[in-house]
Amino acid sequence: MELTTLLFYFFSLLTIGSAIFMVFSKNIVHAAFALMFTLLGVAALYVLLFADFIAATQILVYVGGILILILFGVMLTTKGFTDNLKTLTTNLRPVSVVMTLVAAGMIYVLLTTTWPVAEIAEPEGTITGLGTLLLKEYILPFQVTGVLLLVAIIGALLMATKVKHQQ
Amino acid sequence: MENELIQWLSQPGLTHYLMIGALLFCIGITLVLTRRNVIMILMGIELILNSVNLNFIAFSRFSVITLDGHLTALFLIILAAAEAAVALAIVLNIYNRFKTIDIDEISLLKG
Amino acid sequence: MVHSFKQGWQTLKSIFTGMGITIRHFFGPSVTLQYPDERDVLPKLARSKLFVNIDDCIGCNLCARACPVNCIDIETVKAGADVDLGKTSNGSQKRLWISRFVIDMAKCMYCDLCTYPCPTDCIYMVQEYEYSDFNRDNLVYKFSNLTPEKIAEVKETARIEAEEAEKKKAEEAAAKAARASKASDSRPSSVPGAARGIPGSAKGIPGKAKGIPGASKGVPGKAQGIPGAAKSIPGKAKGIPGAAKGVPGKAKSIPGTAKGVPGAAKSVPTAAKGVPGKAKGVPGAAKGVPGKAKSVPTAAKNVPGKAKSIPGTAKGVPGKAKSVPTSAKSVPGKAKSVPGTAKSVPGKAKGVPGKAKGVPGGGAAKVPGKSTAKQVPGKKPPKENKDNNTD
Amino acid sequence: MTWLESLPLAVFVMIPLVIILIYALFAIWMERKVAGFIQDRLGPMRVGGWHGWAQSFADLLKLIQKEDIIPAEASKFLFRFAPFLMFAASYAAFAVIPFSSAYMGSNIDIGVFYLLAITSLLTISVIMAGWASNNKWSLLGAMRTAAQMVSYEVPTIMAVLSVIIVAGSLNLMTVTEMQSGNDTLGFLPNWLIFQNPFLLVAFVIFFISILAESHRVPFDLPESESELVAGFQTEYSGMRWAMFMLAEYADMLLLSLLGAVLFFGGWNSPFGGFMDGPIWGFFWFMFKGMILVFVMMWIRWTLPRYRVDQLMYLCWSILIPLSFINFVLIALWEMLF
Repeated sequence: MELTTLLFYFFSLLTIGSAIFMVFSKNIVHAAFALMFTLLGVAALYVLLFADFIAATQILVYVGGILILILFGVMLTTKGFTDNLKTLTTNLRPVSVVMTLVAAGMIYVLLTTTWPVAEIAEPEGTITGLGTLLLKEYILPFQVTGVLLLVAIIGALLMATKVKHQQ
Repeated sequence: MENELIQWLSQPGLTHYLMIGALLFCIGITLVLTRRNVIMILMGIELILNSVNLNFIAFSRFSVITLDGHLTALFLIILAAAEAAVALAIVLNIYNRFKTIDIDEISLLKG
Repeated sequence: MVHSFKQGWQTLKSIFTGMGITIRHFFGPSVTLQYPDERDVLPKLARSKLFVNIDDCIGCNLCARACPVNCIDIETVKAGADVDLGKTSNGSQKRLWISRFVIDMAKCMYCDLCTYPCPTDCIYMVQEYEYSDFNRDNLVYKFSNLTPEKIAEVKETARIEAEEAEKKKAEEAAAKAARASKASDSRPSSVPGAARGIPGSAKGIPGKAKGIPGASKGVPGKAQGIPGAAKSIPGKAKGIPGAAKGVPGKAKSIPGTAKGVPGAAKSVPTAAKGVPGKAKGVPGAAKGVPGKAKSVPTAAKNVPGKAKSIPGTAKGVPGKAKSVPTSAKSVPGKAKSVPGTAKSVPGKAKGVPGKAKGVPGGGAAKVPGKSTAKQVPGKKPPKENKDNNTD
Repeated sequence: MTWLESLPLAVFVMIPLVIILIYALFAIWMERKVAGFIQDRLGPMRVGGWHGWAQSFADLLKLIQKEDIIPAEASKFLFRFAPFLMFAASYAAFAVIPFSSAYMGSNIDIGVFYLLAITSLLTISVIMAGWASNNKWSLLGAMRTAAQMVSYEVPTIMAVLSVIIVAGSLNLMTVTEMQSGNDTLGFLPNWLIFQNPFLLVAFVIFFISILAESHRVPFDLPESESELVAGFQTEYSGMRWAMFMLAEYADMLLLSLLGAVLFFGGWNSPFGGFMDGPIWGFFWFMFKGMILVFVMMWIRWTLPRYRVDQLMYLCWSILIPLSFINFVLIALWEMLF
């Protein structure tokens, strides 16, 4: 077996395993750290798919940004330590049974479908192509995302400061 | 038969990645459905977005369309960031108003 | 806007100023001393560890008294009359064996007060400051250079001598009492008054001292008082030996002490004065107080012999205060009042005698004077001397 | 394909580890010496003879012997895992640092972007350590650190981006190579910092930001002893604590080396062709990095600590706007010249 294959299985296991841990974890902070492992595993899978830039973005944005935001959210909305961080789980059994069935169905579909796979040579790096695409064909979505981000930041700031005024 | 299975296992292809994506998606949905904590639901949504991204990248890797999948994933990540920022601001507002972030108790229609 | 730029510029400027200062120190010389390898030179008068040049020590106990924390402990033993301990480097005659000279440096507070009173400059601070130890006992420094056997021997000699002196005095006192009773029938009642007069004369007029001895019933008790006097006035030792000569049997022991303790000489006379009158009265009192009764009679017997010895001492001794206690012993009642005065005014011997006077009369009968009563009969006096010394 | 790249993979990837370990031993000693000299002292003098050079070894020996204590109420797995995650994050980032013209862990195109991404794991590991300790000082320190590092990532990235638009590549090897030669103004080395006046400002921003990112004084709020005991490290002892220290020093070196690559020509000799070559390149590179490290130490023993609000004010109200303006100006300069 090749090293990449081993790595693939390792990171798949890491991804799925910590995701399942999230479902059964009672502690929200533990769940958040499990999410970190999931995100890292996904980033590793991106690397295995030759998407290095996306992988780095995944780590930078998800792990370095969103996850920290989530952790801050947890810390700000609960009062401190372990005991207060328990979360309720409802309908866990029926939902997990149903979702297992759904997953089985999806996997069945995936396995029985013949995908039009084109085996391309390993790219040398995606960053040049991405840059060109972004500034040519995708210039409009790029700009729109920029505006969206700006709006989101302003909106979030506004909401956060509003909270202060109410207090 | 066995050889085929080993062969199939030892060469991770599109299907493998899609399967992982599917599993992640299901787990994300489970989280969203079972948890009553808003932040946990947010985390479930992040999982779902990740599974979608994984699918995009996988298709982009194994099919003729090369980098468009990457770009879509990139935009998705940016969207997720914006979504998380706004969602957490909302969660903080909710917490300030209701002193809880249990989604079952936030059932007032009128502010 | 302009203001914030100004502020920013000032911040940057102050940061660079500060960094300039630190970099200058970075390249500047260091002030550290690599301690165990290099040491600072101590100032001349640095106070660190105490040292005693035991060859020069005369055992006067002044340092121990000066010490505010009582970290110095000295024990001395009188040397026999025939023993020459040599002289100190500044010419003082040594008269005491120093059986114990201990300084507890753990207690010492480095005030340096002990070094000033030393008449021979034998105790001083040395420039050694590294003597920390894991065991507190190791901080107790012993300076006496006598071996334990030597100390035991010396002590034994001193004890014997003291006893003999006591006996002598007792005999003297007895003789005098006998004489006095014959001569002065009129006196008995007026004892107190006589007491006063006599001490005064004793001081000023050596010649009178001699006469007084006859009265000195209290001699045995004096043994104790004498040592105390010895401390304060080393130089006056001379007179006492002379007194020693005259005392027959027991006289020996007393002279022995007398040599070491010049001051004691004086004390004896004082007591003597009061005694004559009392001699008579005392016996009577003796009856009333069992414990004391014994002592007094004894003294009475010895009186005759003592007369001689006491006068000799009377001459030179400034520190009378000490003497008073001595007399007190012979007369139970006096013991208490007199010692107190003795302590406070060592140099003022004169005043003390006066007090001595009052005591004899009523005091004797009323106050058994625990300590004195016991000591008088016994041969213990030599030991008691030591105790007094360490006070 | 140089001779270095033909080494077995395990040895090849271990090279930065060796460098980090030696550097950490040296830097701990150096930190104490610098502190000593600046305060007119001598610093450690006794272990090992000349100027106490073996002090770090003695410290290490002591740390190894220490008891490994885990608080009873701690979250055990996360508590154990955090120091290793932190060091792994620091170490992983060294993959894209060009130590010399002959050695670079991984010559990938996204180089500096990967570096910035992977160092954001540091923030997570700090939160992990702080929360898992189940100690209020740790948690407060961790939250402060997280806030500080997330905030200062923005000016850092902007400063790095400013360099990138001048250099035109994310690959640090390419960035270094384009700084070879000796022709700026005829006598200065061809380093980026001399090429564009606004890059000087970018460097100042970058340096302040990396001070904050590696939580050095004056931005060492996560460990501010007077208020938070030792921040997120409070509950750690022995080798786990040593891992944190190692990671911290590695982070310091990493960011200093990044600064050396981006602004001071990486492994290029300051004398043009003189004293050039892979070995000399490595020497010059480490030399430049160590000078930046020294400046960090120098600042540490000069300036007092910022308050939390001042720290955030400095970042959000001064550095970020300044870095954006600077970014635009640099882009303009590049367009015009």
